[in-house]
Amino acid sequence: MTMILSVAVVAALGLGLGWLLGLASQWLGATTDPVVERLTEALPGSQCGQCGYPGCGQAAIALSKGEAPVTLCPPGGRVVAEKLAEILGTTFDPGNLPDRGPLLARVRTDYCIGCSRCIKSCPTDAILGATKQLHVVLEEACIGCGACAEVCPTGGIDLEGIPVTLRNWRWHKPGVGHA
Amino acid sequence: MKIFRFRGGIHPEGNKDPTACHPIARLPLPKRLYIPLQQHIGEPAAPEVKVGDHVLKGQRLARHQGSVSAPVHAPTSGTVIAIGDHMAPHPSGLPVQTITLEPDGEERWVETEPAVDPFSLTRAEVAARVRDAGIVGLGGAAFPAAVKLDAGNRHPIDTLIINGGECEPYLTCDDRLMREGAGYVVEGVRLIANGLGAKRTVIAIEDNKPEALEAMRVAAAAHPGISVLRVPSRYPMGSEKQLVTTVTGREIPAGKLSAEIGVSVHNVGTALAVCRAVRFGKPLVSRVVTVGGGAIRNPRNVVVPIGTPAADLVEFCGGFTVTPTRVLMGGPMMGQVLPGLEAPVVKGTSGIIALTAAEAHAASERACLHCGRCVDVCPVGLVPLELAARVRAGRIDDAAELGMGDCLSCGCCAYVCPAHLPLAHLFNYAKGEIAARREAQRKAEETRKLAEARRLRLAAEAAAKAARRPARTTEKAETES
Amino acid sequence: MSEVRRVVRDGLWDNNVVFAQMLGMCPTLATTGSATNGLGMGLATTVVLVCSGVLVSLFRNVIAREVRIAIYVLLMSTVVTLVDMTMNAWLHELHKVLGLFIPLIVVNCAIMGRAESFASKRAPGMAALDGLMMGVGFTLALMVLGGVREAIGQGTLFADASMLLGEHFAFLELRLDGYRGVLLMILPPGGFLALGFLVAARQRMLARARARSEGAGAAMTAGT
Amino acid sequence: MSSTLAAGLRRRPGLLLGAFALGCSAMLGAGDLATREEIRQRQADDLRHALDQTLSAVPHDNNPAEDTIAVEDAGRSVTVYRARMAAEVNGVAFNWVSEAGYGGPITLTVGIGRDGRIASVRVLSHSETPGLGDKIDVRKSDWIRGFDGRGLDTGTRWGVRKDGGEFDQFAGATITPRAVVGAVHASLKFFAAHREHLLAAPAGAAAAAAQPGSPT
Amino acid sequence: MTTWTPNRSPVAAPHVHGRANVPQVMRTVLLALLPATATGVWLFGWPALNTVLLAIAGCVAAEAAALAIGRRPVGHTLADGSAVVTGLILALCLPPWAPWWLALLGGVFAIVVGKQVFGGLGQNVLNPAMLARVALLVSFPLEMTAWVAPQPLFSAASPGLVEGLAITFGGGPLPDAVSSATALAPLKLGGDFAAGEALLALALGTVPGSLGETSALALLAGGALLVARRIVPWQIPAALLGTLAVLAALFNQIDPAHYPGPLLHLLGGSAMMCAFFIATDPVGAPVTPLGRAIFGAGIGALIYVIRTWGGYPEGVAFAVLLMNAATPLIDRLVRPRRYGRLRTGAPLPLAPKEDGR
Amino acid sequence: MKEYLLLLLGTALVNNVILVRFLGLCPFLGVSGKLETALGMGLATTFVLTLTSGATWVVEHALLQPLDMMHLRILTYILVIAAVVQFTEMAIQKASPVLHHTLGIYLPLITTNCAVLGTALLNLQQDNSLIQSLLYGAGSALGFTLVILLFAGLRERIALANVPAAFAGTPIALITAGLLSLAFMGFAGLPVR
Repeated sequence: MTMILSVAVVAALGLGLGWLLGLASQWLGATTDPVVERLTEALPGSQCGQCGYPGCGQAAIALSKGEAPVTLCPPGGRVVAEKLAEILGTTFDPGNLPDRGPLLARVRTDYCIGCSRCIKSCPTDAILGATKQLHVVLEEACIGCGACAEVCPTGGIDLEGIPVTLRNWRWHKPGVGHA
Repeated sequence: MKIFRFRGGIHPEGNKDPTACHPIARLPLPKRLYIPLQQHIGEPAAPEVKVGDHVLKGQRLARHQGSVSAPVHAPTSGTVIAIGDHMAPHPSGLPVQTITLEPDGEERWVETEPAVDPFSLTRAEVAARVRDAGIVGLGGAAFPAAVKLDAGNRHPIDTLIINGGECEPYLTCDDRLMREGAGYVVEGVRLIANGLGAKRTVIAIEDNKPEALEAMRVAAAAHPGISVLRVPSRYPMGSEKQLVTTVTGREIPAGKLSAEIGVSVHNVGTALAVCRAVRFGKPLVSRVVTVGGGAIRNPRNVVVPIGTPAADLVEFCGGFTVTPTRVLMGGPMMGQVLPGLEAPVVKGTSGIIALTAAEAHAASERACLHCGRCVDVCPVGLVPLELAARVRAGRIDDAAELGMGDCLSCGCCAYVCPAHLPLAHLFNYAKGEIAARREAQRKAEETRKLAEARRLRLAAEAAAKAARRPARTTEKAETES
Repeated sequence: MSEVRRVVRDGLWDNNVVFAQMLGMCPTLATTGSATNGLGMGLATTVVLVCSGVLVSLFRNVIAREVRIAIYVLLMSTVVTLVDMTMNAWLHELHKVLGLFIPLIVVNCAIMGRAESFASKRAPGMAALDGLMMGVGFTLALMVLGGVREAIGQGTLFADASMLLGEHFAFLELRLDGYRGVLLMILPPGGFLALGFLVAARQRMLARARARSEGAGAAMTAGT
Repeated sequence: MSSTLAAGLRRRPGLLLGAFALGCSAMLGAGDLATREEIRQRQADDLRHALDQTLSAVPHDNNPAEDTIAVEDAGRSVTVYRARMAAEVNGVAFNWVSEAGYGGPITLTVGIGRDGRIASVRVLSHSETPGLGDKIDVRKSDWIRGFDGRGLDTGTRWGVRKDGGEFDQFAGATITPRAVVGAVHASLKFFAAHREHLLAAPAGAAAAAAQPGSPT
Repeated sequence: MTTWTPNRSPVAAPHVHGRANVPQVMRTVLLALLPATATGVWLFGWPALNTVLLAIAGCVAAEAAALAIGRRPVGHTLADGSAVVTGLILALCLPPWAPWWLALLGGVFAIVVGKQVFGGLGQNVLNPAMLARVALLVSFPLEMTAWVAPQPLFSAASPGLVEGLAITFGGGPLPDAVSSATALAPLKLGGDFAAGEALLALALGTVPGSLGETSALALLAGGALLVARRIVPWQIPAALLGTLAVLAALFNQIDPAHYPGPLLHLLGGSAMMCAFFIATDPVGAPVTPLGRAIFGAGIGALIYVIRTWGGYPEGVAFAVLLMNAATPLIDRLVRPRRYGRLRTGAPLPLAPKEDGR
Repeated sequence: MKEYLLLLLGTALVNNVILVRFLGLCPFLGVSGKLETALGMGLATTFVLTLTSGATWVVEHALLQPLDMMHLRILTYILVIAAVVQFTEMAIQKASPVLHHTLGIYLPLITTNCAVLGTALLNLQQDNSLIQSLLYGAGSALGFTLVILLFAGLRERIALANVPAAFAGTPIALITAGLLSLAFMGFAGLPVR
């Protein structure tokens, strides 16, 4: 008798709770994830594709699912990685992320054949020039993503650090050598 | 008059006596002058002379460009022998665009336009004269003075405060200036007050300068609108925010200008320069510099043409008695190390201080004890030890959240730290990093816009192509039929 | 490395429940006042790990995603209750000592973790092996921790083995005469401290091993 | 389980859960059936063992585990086991829960003779610190035997030394012995309050109406 | 002319520094502890000196060993003197005739578990000396509560140098004759609280108790030095002693038979030592004046609770550790208002009222 | 009234779930890296723990004991706890998605937080009444929240410390917890029951 009773009780409990949970999952529905929004916000938004995802939005989704490391964005560097880690509530290991600082693309005039491939590849339209003519990089718009350097058939685009002047000189971190 | 107390602050050893007791000396004309085109906050000046040009004393060498900028004038008559890079008086030792002048020794002035009655000038005229004279804040910040006068037109100013605090140890240039040129200073103060339309003027002088106080009281006695206020000597009394609070009891809200609460602050040296500029039409081509510190043989105050290399000053004062550990431009609390003695004196140089090791009380760094002395002395109300720990750990954003941006870089925390942590240095680094991040953020937003524009453009092109294609096929079909 | 070897290595060292995953901390600390208690708890947990792993694995194709956690919990609480009853019946003294912590095996995160990440994807045999290895790793960890605490704390090892596990286990008992013992180690703080130092020792070993292999790697690249 | 049934269950999580609940409860029921008797036996052993220890000094010819009465005291029911020689009750034993010791309440089995003196006390369950508080356990120390023969009328100062009593606290632990001494003292008072009722000769088998309760 | 070669690595201001430095702070603390140490050694004889030396030796040796293992600069770090301070404070909290291993073990525990695993000076949060004290109390309750009655040095009953060594290194329990209850014992037993004469003994320290904690006056003298030199902030001792006194007075008013008055609480046990030397260890204390006051008051209240109702005879060590643990929270909740901002961190409104904020 | 207050204090401080009873260590070690998260976890646990203490009491006394089905105890307790947690989770997700994301995998883990089941079983062991059970649950949860907050504060500070490599991460967290537990021993022996 107790046997039957106990089976009945547990079955009833299981049924009832299962039904409630099913109901709850419907009631919850799929809402847009605010975390993805914040992640997208934190990413550079240049859609340069260096992370291996088609764009920053996809990268944000992958990040929120934990499929991508917070260090996925090379142009964003350490700062973006830190921000992503903060949004996701994780820590990140800066070990494999050398912070190279912002870079600028520079066209080597003697190599440029005016093919204009770099112009098409640039995610921010930072390269000016017309076919068969020398191209120049707009420093203000260049994000240093290196997309142009990859497509340049003559290897005529270099990525260079921004030169230090009085106006952008910064104090080095004490005890870490000086810049 | 009531004096209000500001939070924190320290009482560093003054070390002012060795220089305060000598009258201001005049430096003989150096062999070469190096006049940087950027001696102020804002855009650099644009050169107006060529190599080989002969210029007169007071002649404009470079004009200001942009709204926040100041022109540069020839400190003496002579020949421009170079326009190019020269070591900047800046800790980085980086070069800056500099005009090199070889004096002809004649000191021939360019023609000046003295004002007949300077007090009849309009506010705009006063501001224009100040701007044309290339006057910047001589307390050390080197903010173009005309811009501050202009701010008076946008915000009603009720109180003008003249900063005679000179709270930095060693520095006595303002002290000597007030003692020896009180009349001119007071006239400059009146001109500034006039230019701002200020209702009342307070000249605040720390109580460790009784002679200067007395001299200024005598000079200002005839002018009822001006009061000379004795304020306690406590560093950083000379900081604008702290001085405003001490005098008015009000705080400048974060991110606002003092003008927005009706207060304007100018240095006594600036007042003197304004007097010379407005009354005599003479631009700012020289200043008083304190040459001091334990390593200087004959410390004293010297009137120096702008552009004089520090080496000339040191030599004039008898050279070093011992090898200094650091040679500074400005006071020991907020001044900068000189990268070399070839760096020139600029408008904002209040002193050349050569410190010996013994004076600095340098000791090796130890672990933070969490003693909280830095919290007690911080005039801003920050918690420096927490900031430092975060900056050390590379958590710049956390530091920013804790108020890193409010830091004055006054150095009180580092001064009292028993562990000798390089707190101020850490904060300089953090502020640079925050600025860099802000810059990166700005750029990222820019990038986003550009990328979006490009996407729209590509979409439009694709749409246009798509629109053209069916048209072409129908055309083709028609011709075929 | 074959999968079997990896599972064994994972359970015992690389991915040890206590030292690497830091799961099941509650019984780990609460029942390691002595090595015997640790051993008993570890064995009980091992049984649960194996059984629940097999069960989850058996039903892995039936269990729907939405209710999988609920079902795992059902299965585990069944297994745990059975273990509880069995111990109460036949290992009565040990059951009295471990008391509350037998039912609490059901909320040992390690078991849920293995069910979710391993058993639900593998065949029953593999799940059983994984459960066994995780369990043995857990047991060893508990024994080491219990042993350290007991030895420092009261100068004995497996002191009550014969009483709790049965007379044949009397051979385990060790006693250090004349040693007063540092009581702290048996008390709650001692559990945290001992585990902290053990994990630190493991981290140091791993770092050394890594440094060695890196050194070897560097030497190799330098050689070529 | 056929695949169609499985697929059907997958689509209805509620049913699936119900099915599992069914299976699990069946297993548990089976397990319960298999172990229930054994566990009861163990608990009876525990009880007998405890009573043997606490009433060994009391001459009796009955089985105290089966001769129980329930006594109401301060709102709770205490099951009292009685040791009888013929019709006369020579002593009683009952479980008594102490105030909090170091690690929670301590359950004692207290045996009291007809004369109102402690026959013997044993600790039934405790969670005191091993090596420190667990010296109340007779297997670790003889301390607990110190109560034997004491009663409310023996001039005993009930309390640990530190509190001015005459019972040793063991090295460093005061709380545990204090709790035990307090509990023994309280149990004696309980005995004194219900003395008549407890020692009354049972009218035949009527007194054994209460089930042999499970010790808690 | 003497020449100068500029340092190419830019150094930030300030370029001068106050005279304070860590070794000097530690030296001052040691100086301030001197009266209490001397009184303790005087009252309890040579074994007390042994205890002091052993605890310090344990701390210094452990510090040196830990630094060496961690490949950190040994000499430079030892020179900060913090290990000596920890050792001395620990020693002053121990029973004066403690066996050698107790003091040594305590010193090692304090430095290794309490300090070095966190990274050394300033990195830990919980007071190392108090951790060791509690660990010893919990582990060796017998030895840690073996008090002796004071027998001033060179008096008849005081053990000689050799005898003292035997007491410290000999092992074995103390003879019953010398063991005694501490001044705080009445707290647990109730009744018979110290009267005027006994209070004087508490102030002078001529009562059984921890090595350096018996003489309230000696501690007060050292504490006054630290407060005057601003080595310790006055808020902590003031709040601590104040809270303790207020609570004691309150309960004493309610039931004088059960609860002794404030003087016994202030003068007896470790309260005075704690107020000036333990709670004020900056490493585990909050950094703002208000935070320090909260911290001190919390310790005072906890001392009272644990002393009056708890299982341990003295609550000071636990109280300090518990409030140490709360320090990060206090520091987080109590921050100074920043210049030009409201407490919330938002900028002040532009037209502030003259009457203040 | 005084009795209830002492019960609350006793469970929160003297017999603290984490430091003395060793229950709920997974979230204690897992979610104590940041103060904000620890607070969230503490509040969620408080809510769940109080509710489940009541719910399991009802199940025990209304269902299991009358029907003599003690062998179903663990199972039914776990089911009840799981249901309460599920609803708490949904409530938090609706109320504060960001909190939900930061608490991440730990919210479902409240189900397997041994503090919850442990408290329910302790209630049973101590034969508590319904009100006592609720107070016991609330007290345990308060103790849990207090300790996890203190611990999070300590860990935030230790995160900035120069901890030796071997001790970095879990070991120092465990050691800190041990020292905190040592400090909490000061409450031992307070007469709270």
